[in-house]
Amino acid sequence: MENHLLSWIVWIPIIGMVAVTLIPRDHSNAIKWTAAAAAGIQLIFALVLLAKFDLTTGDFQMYESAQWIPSLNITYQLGVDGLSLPMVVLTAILFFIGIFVSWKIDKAVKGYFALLLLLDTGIVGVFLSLDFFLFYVFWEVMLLPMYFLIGMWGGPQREYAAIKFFLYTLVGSVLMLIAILALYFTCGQTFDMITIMETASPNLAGVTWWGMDAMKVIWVLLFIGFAIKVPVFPFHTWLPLAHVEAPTAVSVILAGILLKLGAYGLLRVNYSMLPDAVWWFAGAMAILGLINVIWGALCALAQTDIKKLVAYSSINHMGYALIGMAAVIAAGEMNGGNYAAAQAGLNGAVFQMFNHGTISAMLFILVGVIYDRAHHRDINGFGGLASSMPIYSGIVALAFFAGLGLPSLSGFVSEAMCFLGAFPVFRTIVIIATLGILLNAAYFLWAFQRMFLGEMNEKYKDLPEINGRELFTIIPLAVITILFGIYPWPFLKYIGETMNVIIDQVVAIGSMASVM
Amino acid sequence: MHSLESYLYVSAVLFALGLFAVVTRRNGIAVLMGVELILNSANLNFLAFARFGGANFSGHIFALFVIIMAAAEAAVALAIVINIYKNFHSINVDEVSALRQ
Amino acid sequence: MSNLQSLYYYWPELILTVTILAGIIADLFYAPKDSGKTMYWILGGLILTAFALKLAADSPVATLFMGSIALDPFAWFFKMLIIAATVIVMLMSSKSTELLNYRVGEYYVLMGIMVFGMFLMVSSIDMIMVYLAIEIVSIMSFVLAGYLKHDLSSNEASLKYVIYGAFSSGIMLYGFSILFGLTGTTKLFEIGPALAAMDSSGNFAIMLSAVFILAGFGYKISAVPFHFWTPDVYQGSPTPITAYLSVAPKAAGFAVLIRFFSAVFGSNNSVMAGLVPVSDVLPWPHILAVVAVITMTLGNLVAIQQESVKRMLAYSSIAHAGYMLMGLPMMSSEGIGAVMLYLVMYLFMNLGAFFIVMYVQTKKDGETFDAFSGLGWEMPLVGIAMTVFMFSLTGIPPTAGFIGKYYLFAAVIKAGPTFYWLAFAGAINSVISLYYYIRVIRHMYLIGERSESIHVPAMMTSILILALAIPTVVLGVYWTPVADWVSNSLVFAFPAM
Amino acid sequence: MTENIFIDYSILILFLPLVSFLILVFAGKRLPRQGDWVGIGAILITLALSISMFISMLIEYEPGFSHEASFTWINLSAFQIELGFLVDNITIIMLLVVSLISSMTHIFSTKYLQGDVRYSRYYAYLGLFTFSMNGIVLANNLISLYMFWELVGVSSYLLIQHWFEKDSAADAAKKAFLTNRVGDIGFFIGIMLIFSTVGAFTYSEVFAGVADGSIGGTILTFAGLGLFLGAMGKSSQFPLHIWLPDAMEGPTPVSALMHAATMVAAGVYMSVRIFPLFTPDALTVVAYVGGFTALFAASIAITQNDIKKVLAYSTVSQLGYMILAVGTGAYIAGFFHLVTHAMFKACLFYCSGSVIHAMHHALHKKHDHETDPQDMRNMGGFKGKMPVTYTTMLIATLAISGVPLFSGFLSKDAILAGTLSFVTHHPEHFFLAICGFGAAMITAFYMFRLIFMTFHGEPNKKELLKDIHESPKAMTFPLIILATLSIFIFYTLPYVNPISDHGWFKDLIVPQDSFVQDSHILSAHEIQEGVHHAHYPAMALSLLVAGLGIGLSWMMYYKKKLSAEAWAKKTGPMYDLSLNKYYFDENYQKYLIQPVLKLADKVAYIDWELYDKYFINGFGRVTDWISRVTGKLDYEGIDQTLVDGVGRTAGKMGSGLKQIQTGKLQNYLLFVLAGVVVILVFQTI
Repeated sequence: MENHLLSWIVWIPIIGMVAVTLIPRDHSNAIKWTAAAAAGIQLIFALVLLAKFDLTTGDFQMYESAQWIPSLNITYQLGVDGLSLPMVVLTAILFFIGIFVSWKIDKAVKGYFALLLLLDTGIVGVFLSLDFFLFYVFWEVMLLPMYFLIGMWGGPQREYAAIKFFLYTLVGSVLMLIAILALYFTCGQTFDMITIMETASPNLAGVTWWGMDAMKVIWVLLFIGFAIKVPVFPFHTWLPLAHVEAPTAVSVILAGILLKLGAYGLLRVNYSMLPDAVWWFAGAMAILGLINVIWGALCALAQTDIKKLVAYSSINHMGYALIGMAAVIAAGEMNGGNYAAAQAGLNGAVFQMFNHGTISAMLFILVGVIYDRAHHRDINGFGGLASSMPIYSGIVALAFFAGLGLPSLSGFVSEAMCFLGAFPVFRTIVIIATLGILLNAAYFLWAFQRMFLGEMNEKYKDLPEINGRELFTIIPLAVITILFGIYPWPFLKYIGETMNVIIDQVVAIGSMASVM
Repeated sequence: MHSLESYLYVSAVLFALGLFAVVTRRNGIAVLMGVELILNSANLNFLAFARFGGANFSGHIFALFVIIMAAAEAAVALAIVINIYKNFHSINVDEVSALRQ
Repeated sequence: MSNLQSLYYYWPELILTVTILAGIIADLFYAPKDSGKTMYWILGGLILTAFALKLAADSPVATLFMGSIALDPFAWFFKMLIIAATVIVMLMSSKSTELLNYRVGEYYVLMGIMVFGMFLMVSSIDMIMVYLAIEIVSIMSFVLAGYLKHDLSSNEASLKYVIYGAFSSGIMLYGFSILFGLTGTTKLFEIGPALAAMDSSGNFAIMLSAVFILAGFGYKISAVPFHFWTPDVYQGSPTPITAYLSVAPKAAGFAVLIRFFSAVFGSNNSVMAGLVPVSDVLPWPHILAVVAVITMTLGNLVAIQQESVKRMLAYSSIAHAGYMLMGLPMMSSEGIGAVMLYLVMYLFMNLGAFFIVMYVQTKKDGETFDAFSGLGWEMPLVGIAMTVFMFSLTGIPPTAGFIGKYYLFAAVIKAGPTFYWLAFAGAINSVISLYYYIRVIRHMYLIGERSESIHVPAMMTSILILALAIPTVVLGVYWTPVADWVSNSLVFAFPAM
Repeated sequence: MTENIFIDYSILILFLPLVSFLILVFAGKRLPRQGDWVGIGAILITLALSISMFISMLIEYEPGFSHEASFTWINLSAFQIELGFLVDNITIIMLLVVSLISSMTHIFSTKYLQGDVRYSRYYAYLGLFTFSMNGIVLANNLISLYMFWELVGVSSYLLIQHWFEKDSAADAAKKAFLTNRVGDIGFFIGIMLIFSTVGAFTYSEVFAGVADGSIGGTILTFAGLGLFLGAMGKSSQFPLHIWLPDAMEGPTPVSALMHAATMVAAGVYMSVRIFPLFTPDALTVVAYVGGFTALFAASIAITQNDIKKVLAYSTVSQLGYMILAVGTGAYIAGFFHLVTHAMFKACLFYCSGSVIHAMHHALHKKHDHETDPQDMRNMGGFKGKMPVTYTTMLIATLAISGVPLFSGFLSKDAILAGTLSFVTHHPEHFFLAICGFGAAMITAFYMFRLIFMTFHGEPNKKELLKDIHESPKAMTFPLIILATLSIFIFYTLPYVNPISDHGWFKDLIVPQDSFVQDSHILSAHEIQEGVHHAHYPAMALSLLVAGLGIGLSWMMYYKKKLSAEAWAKKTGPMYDLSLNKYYFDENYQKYLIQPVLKLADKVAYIDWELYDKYFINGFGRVTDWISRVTGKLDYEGIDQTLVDGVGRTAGKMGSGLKQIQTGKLQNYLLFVLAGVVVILVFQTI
């Protein structure tokens, strides 16, 4: 247990899944509680991990390794560092909450929770695996449950949404597979991510394929794979559909965690393994981030379906994270070695990932709450709800303000850090991006006004107020949002060291001045 | 006159005829006969090469085997054709297309 | 090795022969209705043969019957594979309702003979043997394809098959004859050097023969453009046979293809040295690569259009032939190994898929996608198994199919940038293939209302399903045994010269 | 607790209101009297603390007095953010002002909002506001300044939409927040410019950075202007002034507290704080913005009939004054005016509140829900009915009009003096002087217009009059306090000369030299000198203009010698413009907001209807199409003509074309040949 903590965190959901599948399909409550138990135990272990985590180092900890397929040097390797730790904890929290969010599911309960738990393992596995093959396997394992969860329990367009999500992601991951193989063979036939991090750049330096820099080719292949998940601008159209069609809990997990997988991959793989190319691509990434911010915000502004609005807001929020990531090159020589900016940007990006995880989760849960009551999501169809459901609207107000980056709520800190980090390098881009803040406020407040203020809509005079279960799912997230907004250090102290490691990798390359 | 080429030419012509028959004939039997032509053109080659390519009997052996096989094949094929005729009342390969979707 | 000596190492095949004869005789004593019992004879015989092979596993690597049969792990691997496939298919057949109103004694016997033929195919190193083996297998499959005498589509299938098969083997034979003419020998390992020694005058002849021969093999593994018989035959034949054709003869075909091309057009001292073009007019690797891409693409694209799951699987099996061909161009040990490994994985997932199609046919008397609607709710086991097979065929981890694909891609990528485009084509194709595989799942779960009544298949059927589904998953997680087996089997026999 | 008593106090002052906010939000409804006493208690303690701080400041009487305390908020080796408190004389005075006005509001509201639906919510938000306002005051760095800055925005958002059932209120709230956000973007860009160059946020470090030239030139100018943009948003300076008048949708006490006295002054306070980093160019811009706003807003106030709108625009114009002072370098005067203005403007708002309250009740009695209780045209002759309100309002009006013996006179005079001296240094900027004095005159005019229309003459509905009553003690008490605090003496002590520019204030708040490396920037001393010299001329002028204004309105609205209507006609278009606030809202709607919304729709359309439907799904469709075609070619074999052709050459038309349908074996075989040929060709190439 001690030294297999990570394995436990990864596999507990599977155990839960097996347990669930063994329960006869008509004992739906037993099924739900079993699932809840599995998620709960996972959460507890995640917290234990948090407690055991050593803040003083940015390297991998709780390292586990076991032979798997010796003939290919595939090993079962797990490890956690400051980058994956918050993501794992977030996952644990959101799945635990997600179980309760989906308490009302009545169709094929068994299958639903089994798939949910399978998804859980897939996600945590991706975050914790240090073997590229394992990483890829977990990455793909997520596809099947997502397909079914959207396709079977989703809204009217669920099939379309599901298959679209599936195809999109698969395109990304096959390209990723090729890139992984290329790395495998260029790095002495190993899948050990740590080894690859060390050997990739030297081995690939100067290699060219069809006149292109091998490093860049691989980088782009991987980038596309991850960008689809993030989602970065041109690859984003699966997201609104999937978010809108998916059942609440799945939207929560989609927005809360799956999008983070993309960003996580970028940092874990692209940044750590091929830092050279970061120098070449950072600018493009900042611009893509900018487009995400503005495009997402404008689209959100135009929505009349509240869930779709929230979905687009995710695109907009991940844009900030991208800008923050691009800031890493600020630490380079030719950018005046502004290490502070790099730190701000990278930490900000990861913090933004986490915050978006909690905030968008809140938003989706809240949307689910109103949808359960009114059975529609048309913003203009409401009005004056603040009078009929004061508590609910209060919480929504909090969530919206968190979403529009109000200081003293976590979203602000991370956005500010992203901007502060990127500003020295990408001045114009950041200045334009600040418009995003305004648009954020615009679409959230406008939606809030249309739904909650003004004359009360008689139709909804006596909607039941938000109930205990729903509050139970919301409050933890709200608390996190507020705490980290007031005092972010408890979060940042976990990731800081690791971010420094990544920055150093990139800077080390940058100062070699060999590249561009 | 008894040169290798002449045999080869003959077999080539046989081969071509066989192909032609297979491609253009509508009658199942005829198509099979075309196949036989092809096989025999090959046989002719084997023999010719064996005869002119030095004292090596594998050519002849090959030919013998081919003949046997051809016979077996023909037997099966004809059985099938007969069966077809029973069911379709035609051995016109065009009309045998229950599988058209 | 002289013939008599050879016999000593040949006793697995001898057992097989005896089995077949025993089967024929036994069948004489059965009444039509229970002539199905013949299966147990053949089955037993096959298992005996398997044991015999197991015992003979450590027999020396040698060539038998004066260098016309190879006795090597490579052949051994395929023999095992073929027996496995045959056993499974026989069990499937025993559950098939299509065959009910026929006397099925011969059916099993024919399969036995076919196994023998395939044994020859995978081990023959003499053109005569190659031809004989292929012909034996073909003729048996003609009959089996047309086994449903009163079923029109089955008839048509057999007719198309026979004409097609005869035709292409004729073409191949013509190629052989030219090759023989050029080199004056029928022994594959003498042809290679002889060709290598020739000047460029014979290029066109070589080319011609090579292509003709390729046509012959291509037809066996149903590679584009020699695949046209596949859909109709697969759809027309009884489903077990379709499954069988899609696995066993294909495997044998690959075996003989690998052996032939590496021996004849490869450098003669080692297969691993890769295909060395006998002259610059024969860019083998690229031809095979192109064929591979065309095959997989076409198979996938056309599969999308199908309304019948059985026919869809037929096209998908073409696509898979394409994937496997990806392993050949570089003729590296990785490439060949990948193909062999893929065949193992393919055995389980493809037979599984076909078995479920057959089962659905019997239960819902239909093989179209609509027949599958709501299946997942009605028959959970079948649904889940089919889902597994579909994902595996798509090549999504953690399933056997992914591992197979993985090895193929790895082999291609390892060969260096020259063939990256091949890998890309493969990758994109597996995305396309998702299109139609997922469609089955969609019908099973998303379309059609869920029935409350649950149907559980019969004991035997369930076991068979699991026996196919479980390996499909397990091999996707832990496949070291297979990998080792494959790498041990990459040993080829060469006549002492 | 820290070692410094001032810091401890300020910590308490900061967090007490927050505590009351939390209590009220979560338990407000369940408490007796909906827990307003919690809020009142908290704020009164705060007030006591600030008073004690104030007193100790007076005792120390030390201009350079300042304490600072900060803690590390984020510390990633290189990237660090320190947050903290800065307590100096300015802070202490500001704290006093905030807590004073705030507590007045708390008391006033007990009656004014009696029986309101969201009574406890209201008090909760007041707490939140006080908290964040004090945060702004105490901040010693730009980051926490920015954070509290936005929090203030939120509390104003929440309080403006207190009666959110009214769409106008909801709109106003949104408008206020978004307009502020526009400013805040500038603010944040400013912060980023400073951080990227100086690498720190605390005032002291930033000033140090400015001093050692690590930031300077255009960058600094832009940084300054960026921050100032934030100030413009909060202090509703032209062209971001649009939100303040609408904010009057909120309850009147709120208007008094936030939109008159304190919150809107935050912009000024901030400019005062960061004054030393403004470059001359930046200052010029600031000055013009302020001056223009002062005049511009005043010109609108003239024609408004809604009593609160008049006050709102006058607030805007007064804020313009303060900004003008900052721009002209006499920023101390600006701050001085901030303080005095806080008192009398709050007073004015409470008075208007008391009047509206009375009107409301009167109309209620009459069951008259048509007449607008805020429209001055429906008022008149309340003088006798509500004496306290009248006298206090008169005092406040005198103060704002800059009549001697009242606080407004001192501060306004100081500003005008500053402007005058600035203009004498830079004659090219004479326009600023015009703004200053012009605004002074107009102010005097419209303020007395308000007085006369409300308290003199008689209402058009006479019967109303008998139902007008003085407001209850809880409401009049604050009036008296604030009116009293509008007397000069409180600012000139220890001197009692009503026209001197001396006093504890001037002694304790001494201007700081600018840190900007620039030859022709005036030192603080020079500025003071200039102001001092301009003192008497400015006074004379200002008295003159004030007198003019008062006289004019006396003629017009008291004596009715001049008819306002006639003048309105005379100045037709001008009058229209002023009455309609120069059509600003309309134009913003037309040229800013609508286009953005349209753009948004377009983008969403492109994203969803075009990009996704056609491009992304295009892949699917193309694949599908290709597969269809290949399917045909593949299954139906090759195109008939080919087979057909072969057939013809073979002279075998036997079964004719009809039979040459698809699915035929030969087609396949032909295809095989084709394949073979293709490969042959491929090889020979």
